[in-house]
Amino acid sequence: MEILQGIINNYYYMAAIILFVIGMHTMLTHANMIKKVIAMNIMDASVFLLFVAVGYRYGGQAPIIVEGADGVYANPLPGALILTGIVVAVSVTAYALSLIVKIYRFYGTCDYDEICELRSDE
Amino acid sequence: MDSARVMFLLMFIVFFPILMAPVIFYACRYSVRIRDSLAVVTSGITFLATLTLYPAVSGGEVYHYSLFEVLPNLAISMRIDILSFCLASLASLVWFLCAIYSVDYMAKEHACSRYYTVFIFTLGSCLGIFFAGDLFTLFVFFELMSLIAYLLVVHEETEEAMKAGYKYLVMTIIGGLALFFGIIIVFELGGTVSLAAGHIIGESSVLALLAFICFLIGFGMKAGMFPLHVWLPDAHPVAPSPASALLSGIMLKTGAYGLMRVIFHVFSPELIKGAGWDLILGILAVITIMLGSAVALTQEDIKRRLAYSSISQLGYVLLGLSILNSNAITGATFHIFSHAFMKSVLFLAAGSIIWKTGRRKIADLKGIGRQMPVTLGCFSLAAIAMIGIPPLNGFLSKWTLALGALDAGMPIYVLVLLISSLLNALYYLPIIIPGFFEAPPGEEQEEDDHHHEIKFDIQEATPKMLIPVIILALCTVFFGLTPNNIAYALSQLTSAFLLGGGTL
Amino acid sequence: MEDQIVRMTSRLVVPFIQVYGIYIIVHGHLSPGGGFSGGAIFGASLVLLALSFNLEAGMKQISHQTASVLESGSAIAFLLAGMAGVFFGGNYLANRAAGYPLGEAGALFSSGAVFVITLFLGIKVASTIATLFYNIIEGED
Amino acid sequence: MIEILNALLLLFLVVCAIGVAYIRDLLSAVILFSAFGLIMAIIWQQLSAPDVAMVEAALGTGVASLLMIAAISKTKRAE
Amino acid sequence: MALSDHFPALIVALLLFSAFLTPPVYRWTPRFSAPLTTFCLSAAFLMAILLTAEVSRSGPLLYHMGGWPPPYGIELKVDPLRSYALLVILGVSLWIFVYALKDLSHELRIYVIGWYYTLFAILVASMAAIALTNDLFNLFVLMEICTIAACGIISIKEDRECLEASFKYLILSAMGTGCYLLGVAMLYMATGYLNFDLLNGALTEAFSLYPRNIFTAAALFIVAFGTKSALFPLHVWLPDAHASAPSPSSAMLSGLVIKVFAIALFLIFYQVFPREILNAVPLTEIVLWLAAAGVMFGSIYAMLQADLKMMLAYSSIGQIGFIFLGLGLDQELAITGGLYHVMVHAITKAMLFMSAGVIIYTTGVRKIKDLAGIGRALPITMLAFTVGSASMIGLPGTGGLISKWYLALGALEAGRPLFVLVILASSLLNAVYYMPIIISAFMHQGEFEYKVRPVPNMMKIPLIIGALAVIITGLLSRPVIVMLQEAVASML
Repeated sequence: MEILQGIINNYYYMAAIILFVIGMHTMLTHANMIKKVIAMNIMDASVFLLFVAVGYRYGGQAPIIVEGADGVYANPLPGALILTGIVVAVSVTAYALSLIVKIYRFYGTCDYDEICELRSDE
Repeated sequence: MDSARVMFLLMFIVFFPILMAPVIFYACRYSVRIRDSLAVVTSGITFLATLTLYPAVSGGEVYHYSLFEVLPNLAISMRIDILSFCLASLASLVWFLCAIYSVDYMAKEHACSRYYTVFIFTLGSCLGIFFAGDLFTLFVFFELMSLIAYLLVVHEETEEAMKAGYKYLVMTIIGGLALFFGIIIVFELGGTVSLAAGHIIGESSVLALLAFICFLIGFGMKAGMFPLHVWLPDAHPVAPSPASALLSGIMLKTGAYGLMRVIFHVFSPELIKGAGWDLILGILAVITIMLGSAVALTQEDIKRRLAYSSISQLGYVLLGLSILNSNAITGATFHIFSHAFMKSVLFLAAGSIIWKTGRRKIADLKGIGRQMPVTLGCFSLAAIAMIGIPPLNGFLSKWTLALGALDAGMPIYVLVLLISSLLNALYYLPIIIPGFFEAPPGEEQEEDDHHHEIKFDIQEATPKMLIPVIILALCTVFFGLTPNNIAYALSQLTSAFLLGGGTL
Repeated sequence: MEDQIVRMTSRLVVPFIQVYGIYIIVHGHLSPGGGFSGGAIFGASLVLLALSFNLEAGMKQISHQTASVLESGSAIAFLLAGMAGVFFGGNYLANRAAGYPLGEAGALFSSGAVFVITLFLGIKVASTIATLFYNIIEGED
Repeated sequence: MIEILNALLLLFLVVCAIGVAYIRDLLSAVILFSAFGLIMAIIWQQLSAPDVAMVEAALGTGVASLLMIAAISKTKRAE
Repeated sequence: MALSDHFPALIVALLLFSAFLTPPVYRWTPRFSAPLTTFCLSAAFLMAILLTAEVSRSGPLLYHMGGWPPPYGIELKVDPLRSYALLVILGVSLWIFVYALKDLSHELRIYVIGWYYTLFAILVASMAAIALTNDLFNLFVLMEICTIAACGIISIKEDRECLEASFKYLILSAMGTGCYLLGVAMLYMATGYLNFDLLNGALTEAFSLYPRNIFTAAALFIVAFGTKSALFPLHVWLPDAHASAPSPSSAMLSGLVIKVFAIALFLIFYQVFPREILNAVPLTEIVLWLAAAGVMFGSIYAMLQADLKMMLAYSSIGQIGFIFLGLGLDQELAITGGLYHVMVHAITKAMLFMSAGVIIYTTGVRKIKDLAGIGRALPITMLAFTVGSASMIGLPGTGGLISKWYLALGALEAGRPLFVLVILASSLLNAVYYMPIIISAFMHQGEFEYKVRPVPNMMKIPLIIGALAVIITGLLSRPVIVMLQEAVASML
């Protein structure tokens, strides 16, 4: 019961960890390279979710200074960091995708296992 | 002698040959003669410079110089005492004579510039071993010499040489790693590896035993100790003969020298005896002696037979080290001298024969004494010394060793020495006797026609090859006639010096 | 994609998207947004053009070459803007210490270096997205 | 009430992620991924991080999906 | 403030500046771009030297980007260890770049060379920044930049092996990054800080509250950095990536990139985690065994390779094991040895890859068995190769011996002679696969006399410098070792 309570209280964290595991599992087990890239994004996003959830304060407002708002804000620092993190993740995605397009040009497939077979046949 | 001068001489002796090596390498572009004479002159100068150190050490003085620190508490340092002097003068003498011998011998060979460069370079690094002031420096020079000597081993570049060389290289690296391990343990236990410190490890422990075994592997490998001798009978015969003479005559001794340093400076004789480690060394030495002699009997190739003989002879030195008393150390040190002279003569003489006639098989050497009486005469002299016939130096060293064994109450070692001498006789005499008294294989038929008339058709090797052999053969006689010769006196000094804990 | 509806819609929508992108870039210090998101929106509008019409239409707005020059140019400008801090006695990327006027809190030009940097960042992101898209879509080189 | 909405959104996220793993059609996977990203943006809005939500919507979902679609158009659609 | 106070930021900014300036310059006048990058790299190196002098004179230096102090701003820190890493990174990359100038024209198509310079500068900048940064999240961003740039200098060759290898590298290191970020999130959850020093202060207290978070974070860091620096079971991406890349890239990747992540792990373990956390769980023990396994398997795999660059790449896996061995032994001398090995291996392996590059440039040969007799045609190259191999084996007079000496000493000090045997066994294995190459190169006859292109001076001189550097690291190592030992002692 205590564990259940813990899970309910921390459901953001739990969801983030579940997503992380799903993402990593998909990334490492699926042979299709585009699938790997999507999974990589899911994995990254889950960690970002964890970060933002850490910075969140219950009932806190968005950290924007507006006239007349009272003092309780969510911690803006994780937000600022995650912003950078998302950009980094997107740039990795873009780079990976351009690699995939080029690899496809050489091998005619996006399937990593098939590529390995093709290479070992040589 | 003042300290600065000794230091200069030490540096000069070690680094002059090393620096001359590249000079020789470039000299060969201009003239073969310059290259050859440079090699001879370099080794000669080194020999003379070494001799000048005699007054500095004859009274048992020790000079120690720290050059620079590679790591904290770990310096490159130089040191000279009576033992270093003995080995250094011996090494540079043999090197000098081999250099003279090489001039004509190598004229037929290829890649001579490489040969001479390496030849002189190894001289420097070998002397570096003898003058090393701490184990680390010793290790550096030891590895340097061993690795560079690879080029001497594989000089012929035949497939056989390459194989032997590879074996040599792998064993060298194993030995080097073992030494490295040993030195590290010593450093860990004692905080220093300097030979100036006296007994670095004072008490027996598992790590200390491990260190001892590592040193035994590292130096014993070089000295051809059983069971690490496997590289030796392959590597020594394939090298050109002067290089074989050096490998067997001098470079093997670096292993024995290292063991001496370890026994007397890192550990102490009392510790070794107290912990019973001398027994390990003793047993290995006995096996080495017997095995070397026995296998030598079965060899057909003359240089291989000599190489196996080297294994058994180095066993004597190790035996002396394991007995660890005054007479035994004297005998071991003196045997280093004796064996250097004897084995150099044997290899150089065998080299002359091979050079002149191209015959390597012992069966083919019948009647060679008629063609090359002086060479074979010298060979016989050295072989007889090897067997231990009295007026020669081999007898003196065996006698001293036997005295040491008796002093220590180990008559079994005397028996080992006797059996080994017998075996020596068994494998040397079949070279000498047919060499003088039988007809060459091709001439037997002819001989019947001439009614057993012994024909001398003298075709000796060139004087440059003959003179070093003669000088070395004379040394075996000279240093054996009486116990009052300089080599024996030096050995006695060394023994007293080492057992006295660094003072006379 | 020769679809009239898509073309019309995107032709209508693209200017708004671009204005919105610029708005987000310049208001980065006041409200949510900034160089990254605004640049991405602006860049996406270019990509939308290229997708709904064809590559040439997108290229007409900003060619591959211009995009890559803008890319490196804005990055250099960013670095130089940071250098101003060093020249005027503050730390690298310093704001007030570098003598940027801060203005009044809540006004558009009230953040000194942040505004400059966000602007360059927006240009950088937009042009990078354009180049990336061209790179993937253009095929052989 | 809002808690339940958040929990549902999170559940939807997980479903999307699993869907991405199982769908064989890459284009559908990308569409699911952009759904994932947009829901993520909503969650971040709920967590009072509007700027992150904005960037996620524009970059993490918009541009990334765009690039993925471009890549798929250049390669194969089926896994 | 004096200009020299800004050096930590300026080094990175200058390199990035050169990176972004190169593409337009290359398009405009290709001649200028190489001198430009060389100039920026040398200027950065010079700054690093001055910085090191400054740090050794007046102690650690903190630099706040934009004047914002932590926990809000990014903090750069220069202490002796970081300045050492900085010097190694900038010095070795400048040296490799000089070599690359000539080699690239052979391996790459002409119009991507400008991009190569850009990627190279970004890579160096990110590595320098990794060594400097004092902030976990900033480290994450820099690691990603570093990875992309590293993949970039592999895939820029655009042949099928390179593309495939860099994709594999990218995906696996994305996994590593994910793990790292999760670990950072765990620490942030427990303490609310990301700055190294603040974390260090706060972790002791947090440890009693959230021990699991912190252990998980540490374990995730090991996985993350283990992947990025090819610690044994996570090394699968390395051989392909390092072997297929253009030779300067291989030198860069094997020489520096994997080391940088190892250094980052060192920094995190000893500057972020307080001692009692490290003592409470056998984390270093895990690293120790993995490193030992890596040392052995790397050498064994290397023996089985037929391709020269593949062999060198596998050898890197073994050598990175030495660096992690220092961390795993968790003992002052061993860490010193491991850190010293960073420099030694950076120089040595870079030089070996360079000589492999020269061999490929002049003869086009890649297979080990085709190298017979090449020593007669390329004496200087093969002599450099010999010196490098000697250092790999750990022969006296080379840097390899020094680092092995310290590692072995540390193992003995920690009471674990077994790992000394691992070191020795690996040296022997190294000998067994390096020696035959050298022997056959110098001793056997080959048919190279006719088809060898002359070696350009621009390739020869870096090789000679490298060989000298290997010997210098072996003989004049004392100041560096003393400096490292002090730095390590102050960290422990």
